[in-house]
Amino acid sequence: MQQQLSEALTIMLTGMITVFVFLILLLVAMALLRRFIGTEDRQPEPSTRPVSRAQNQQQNAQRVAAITAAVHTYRREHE
Amino acid sequence: MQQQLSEALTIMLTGMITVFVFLILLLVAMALLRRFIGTEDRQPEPSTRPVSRAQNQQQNAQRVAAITAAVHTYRREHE
Amino acid sequence: MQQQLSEALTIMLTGMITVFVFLILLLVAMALLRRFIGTEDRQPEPSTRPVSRAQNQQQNAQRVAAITAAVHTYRREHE
Amino acid sequence: MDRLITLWNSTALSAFTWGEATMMLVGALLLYLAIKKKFEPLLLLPIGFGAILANIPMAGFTEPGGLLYYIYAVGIDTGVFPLIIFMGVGAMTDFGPLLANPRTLLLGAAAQFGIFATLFGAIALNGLPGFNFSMQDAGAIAIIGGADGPTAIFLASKLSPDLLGAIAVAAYSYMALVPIIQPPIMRLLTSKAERSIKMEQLRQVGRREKILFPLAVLFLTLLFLPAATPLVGMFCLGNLMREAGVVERLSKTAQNELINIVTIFLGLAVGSKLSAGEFLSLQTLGILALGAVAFSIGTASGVLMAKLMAKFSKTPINPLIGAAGVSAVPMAARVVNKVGLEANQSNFLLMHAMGPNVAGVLGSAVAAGILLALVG
Amino acid sequence: MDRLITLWNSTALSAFTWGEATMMLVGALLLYLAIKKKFEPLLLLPIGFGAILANIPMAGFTEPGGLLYYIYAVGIDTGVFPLIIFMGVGAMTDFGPLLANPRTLLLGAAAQFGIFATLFGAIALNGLPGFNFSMQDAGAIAIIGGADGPTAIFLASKLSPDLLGAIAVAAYSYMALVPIIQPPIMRLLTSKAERSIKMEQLRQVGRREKILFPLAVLFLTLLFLPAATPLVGMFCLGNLMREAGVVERLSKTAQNELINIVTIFLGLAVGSKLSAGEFLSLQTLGILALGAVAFSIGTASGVLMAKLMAKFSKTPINPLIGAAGVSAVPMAARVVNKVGLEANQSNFLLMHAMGPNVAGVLGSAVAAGILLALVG
Amino acid sequence: MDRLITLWNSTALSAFTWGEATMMLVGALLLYLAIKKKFEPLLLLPIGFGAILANIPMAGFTEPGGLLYYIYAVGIDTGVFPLIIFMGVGAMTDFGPLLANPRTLLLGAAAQFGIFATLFGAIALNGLPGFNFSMQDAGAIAIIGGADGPTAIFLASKLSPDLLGAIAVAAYSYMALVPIIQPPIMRLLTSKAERSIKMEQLRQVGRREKILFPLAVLFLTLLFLPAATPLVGMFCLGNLMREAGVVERLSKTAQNELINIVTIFLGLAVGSKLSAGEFLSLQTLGILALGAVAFSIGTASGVLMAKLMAKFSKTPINPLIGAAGVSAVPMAARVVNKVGLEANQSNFLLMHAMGPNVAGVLGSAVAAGILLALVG
Ligand code: NA
Ligand code: NA
Ligand code: NA
Repeated sequence: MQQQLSEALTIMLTGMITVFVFLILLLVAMALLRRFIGTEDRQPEPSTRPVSRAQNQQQNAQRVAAITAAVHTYRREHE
Repeated sequence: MQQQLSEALTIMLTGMITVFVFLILLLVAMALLRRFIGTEDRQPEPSTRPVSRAQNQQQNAQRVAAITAAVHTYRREHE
Repeated sequence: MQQQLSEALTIMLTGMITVFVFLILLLVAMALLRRFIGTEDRQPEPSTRPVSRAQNQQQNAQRVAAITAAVHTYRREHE
Repeated sequence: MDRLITLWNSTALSAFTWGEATMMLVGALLLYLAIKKKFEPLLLLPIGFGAILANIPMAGFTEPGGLLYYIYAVGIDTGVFPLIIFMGVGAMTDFGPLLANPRTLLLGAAAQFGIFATLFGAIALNGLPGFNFSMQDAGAIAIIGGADGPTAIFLASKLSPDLLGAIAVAAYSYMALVPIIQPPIMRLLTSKAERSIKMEQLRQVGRREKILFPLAVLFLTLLFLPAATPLVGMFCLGNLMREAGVVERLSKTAQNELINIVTIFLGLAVGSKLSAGEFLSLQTLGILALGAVAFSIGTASGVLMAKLMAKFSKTPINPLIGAAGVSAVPMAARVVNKVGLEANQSNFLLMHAMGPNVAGVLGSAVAAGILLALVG
Repeated sequence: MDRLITLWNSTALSAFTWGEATMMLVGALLLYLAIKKKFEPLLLLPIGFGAILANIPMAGFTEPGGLLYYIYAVGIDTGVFPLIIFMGVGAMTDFGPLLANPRTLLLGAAAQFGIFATLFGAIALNGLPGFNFSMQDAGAIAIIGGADGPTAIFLASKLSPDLLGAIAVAAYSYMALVPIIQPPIMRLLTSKAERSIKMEQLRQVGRREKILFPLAVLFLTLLFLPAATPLVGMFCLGNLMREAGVVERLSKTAQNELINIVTIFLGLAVGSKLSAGEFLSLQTLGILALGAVAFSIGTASGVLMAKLMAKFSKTPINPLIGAAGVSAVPMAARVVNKVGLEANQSNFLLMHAMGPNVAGVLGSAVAAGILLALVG
Repeated sequence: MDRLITLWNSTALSAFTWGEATMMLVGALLLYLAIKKKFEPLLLLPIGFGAILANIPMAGFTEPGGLLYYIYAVGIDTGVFPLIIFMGVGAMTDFGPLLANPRTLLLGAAAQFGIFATLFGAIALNGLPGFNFSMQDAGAIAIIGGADGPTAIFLASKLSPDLLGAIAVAAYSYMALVPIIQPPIMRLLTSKAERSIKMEQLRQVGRREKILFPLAVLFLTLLFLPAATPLVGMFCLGNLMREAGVVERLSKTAQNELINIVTIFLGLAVGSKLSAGEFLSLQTLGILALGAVAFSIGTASGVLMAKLMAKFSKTPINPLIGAAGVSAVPMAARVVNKVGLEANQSNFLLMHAMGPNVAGVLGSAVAAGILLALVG
């Protein structure tokens, strides 16, 4: 029991140190990465991820159809 | 053959009785269930199952875009 | 080596002949097929594959909603 | 030249047997029925295609290492594919009409007489020369009368895998033939006045009732018919996912992509059991005949039960809706609606028939469990 | 009559044991929590249903040939299902907030103290009579503190499959309880002034940075923690598919249909491990207690680490965001936002908390790798 | 301290070999080509990622129990994954342009000379020191000339699994390089006048013709080339589902979710075959060189065949369309269109090139069957 406890303690310490070391390494890697990428990529990312083209076209088609129909309907009702 | 036939007959009767007993039990269970749930759940279910929010928002966005565009187009054509 | 090469050569020739024979057979089959189908199927295929009904209805509903709303908005803004 | 001979020997032309050629024609016939006649195409197209592939000499589709061998081993031998499909069917099923009129459960029970009468019929057929169905075979054949594809495949794969091909083909074919098989029987057993009966509008069913129903079904099944729990359990899981309202994305996937993927492979695997040795026999003719009988008896029992119930009911019951108890969702309910409209142009029975229709699905899953327990 | 007896003997009524009945109630409780309380329903609904199915006497779901047996063997024994889910989670994760403020990685690190302290606690519990956790058991239990479902299932299936059911249930339950467990701890450790601190707006993160990040994570992992590469690797693959922008269709499928399909089966398989013999024991109570401790310690460590960082930081840091380091994406970040708003009605911390939140996912995957390496 | 050493020994730093490090760079290069250069990213991204995972020392991805081991065993060893992808490709293929101008089948046949010439070339390469390709190896390498990914993977997994990684990488890389490899050859073999030739508009093709075509292909294949039926059969099944019009939901799933899921796993499994021992050898250079030769010969044969056909044809034939016979759908057809537009700004060859392009897919599946029959 005593021995198990001390083993658990060692694992706890080793584990926490390793987690921190690892994530600090990642932090350093990210800093290097950002420096490496430099200024060439500083423009803000487009706010929305581009929708797939097909979907886009479909939506456009629907929109155009809706507009056309709306205007058409309106005219018919107001002539 | 004779024995097989009588066995089949037994299975037929047992089977049909069991099916009926089982579904009648279910009928009773449903009645109990309805009584147990009581009046608290008597309001009619909303006629359509709610669409996922994301989908809804997308449709709204499309609709608004279509409306805006339609009105815009109409105005441009009538000014 | 010499033997391998001649074997490869044989495979090359056999292979190409078989590919051609096979695809020519297919060509013949297609010609027979077309004759067999005859004139009963000569009308052009509808340009677009029918969309599933549910999808269609949904689109229609959206379109109608968009039109209604557009016209409604327009009227409200012009009264 | 040697190479050309190697290649020629590797063509199927020499190796073809009459049996294989005939089975390919059977496969082609199934494709024709699926594509041209729109007979349950989602299953019959892959089944037909699988039948063709399985009978190509020297292609080895059904031998260890072959594609159909793997699909069959993974999906049918284990029973996993029909169960996944049944889960998807559960997620597509709305028990609302049944909950609004629970008595229609009895119609779903009565129609299962088609199953058990056919079991007796199959054994009786052993009296004729050339037939030698075991009790397991008879049970597997009888389930055709359940008019439910995945249930039939599941039970046949457990009781009588050799007959699986013929049974699945018969089940799906007759389900597609429901609009032809049922109406004459329905008209024979009812008067025009009966067929014209209008039923009261169904009450609204609350959300909580719909959530608790699949759980109640599961509960009764696990208490009284554990052998039916694989089928009924997966069906109830699908239905619970549908009605719970909190796992919309799982329910959608179960109803669409997952069931579609499994349907393709299930069809191919079932088709792979259409081999000459097992299909081209007198037994298959017997199975087809028994299947037709099963559907007819099921339809008749449902209608007669509905007539009986109408006698004791305070509210009007149109006996036609009993025919929907065979399941074959939603075809049988549509047939009821159509026959009802013929008798009375303003009589819309569709929703009233949906109750017995989904009750029939439960009924045949229960019947399958009973058969597994009694002869499995 | 014999048949009736056969049938009666085949009902579950005689065979039921108290253990099975109790486990079914546990399953029903999970369904209730999932459906009514909306506790992580995507997992707890199938887990609860699986628990019910697995405990039906004589139905054989978990015996060789049974459905849950196959699902468990294919998906959990092999570790494939949690890894596929982790890939999907990766494809759903936006590392933007973390990349905009990389220091929050430290918060994701600190919160893992919940894991390692719990490992110590589990061993300490062995001092009480009735507990006898091995080091493997302790590691598997500790991962509950990681507040990440697939990581917990993956690790438990490797270290201590017998405890898998209880661990998964505890992990998902506590994740659902995050809005109840965390706020008191957060309030206890911070002053109202601290909770009111507003943080600077996050910078925009470029596309290239987002693409290179998962690769950098993978690179460091494979160098220093190969044991963590299955989890971290699949997570990074998902994230790379998301950010690469050239495999949109794969990324969409990984985020939707694929993860949905696997979630259904993963839940059923986990539920199948909820058997009376393993779940109805004092150990389970210990696991539940330890899990609650793990969450609390993780939350506290995160908050304290954030307070420490705030001392040395030029820009203001609200210590609340440390609580999001336990992962439980995105619930923990939402809790941070809510508690922040209570203190200052115009203080929106959501995006600031997303950084430590996704860092916590990485952190617990890394911790799982460490545990695999040390006690696996 | 002991624990720290355990942990350090469990890092990969000590265990790394040069071979593994180099293979990771190869994986990274594939990711670069996929993401930055958009080289067939749907396959090369998972292949590259799989290559990295497979070469992590001590992570055991490709050993029994590892993720990639399972995926490879389930999907590639059995041949199931490429066949499912081929079914999806079939469901995405429109044979309309080919049916409108069936003579272009001959172009799809001619371009397969790239395959068979390469087989000869691979054996000839054995004359150089360091090369020792068996006839099976040669056949597997030659199929790169088919410019069809799933066909190449299927055949290589049957004939020469050790070379699978290199062959798949070469096949997809060259398919991505089609716009660079083909145009010079096309310009070399044609005059500007020839490239300017306009072709007559294609006739409309009826629905029934489109349904019967995959069945006719299947029928001829099963008669004359049973060894090609797995590939051709699944392709035809996909196409039949597409054209039948009655199984829209199966066809959609085969074209989208199913093919996406399988593509992810297929790519990972192929990548797992990129191990140092097998890839870092002179043979791989030979395979890459032979692949380039194969594509070039295929392109040239197609163009020359088209020139020959133009001599005997009543209607004008632009010889460029022969280049599309190598398959690489739809890239090769687009290249034809582009080169045609360069010569004549109003010359749109895209639809005319789609005929030989899909004929090339059939042609290489047929060629794969021939190779299986002759050297398998
Ligand atoms: Na039924
Ligand atoms: Na975590
Ligand atoms: Na080709």
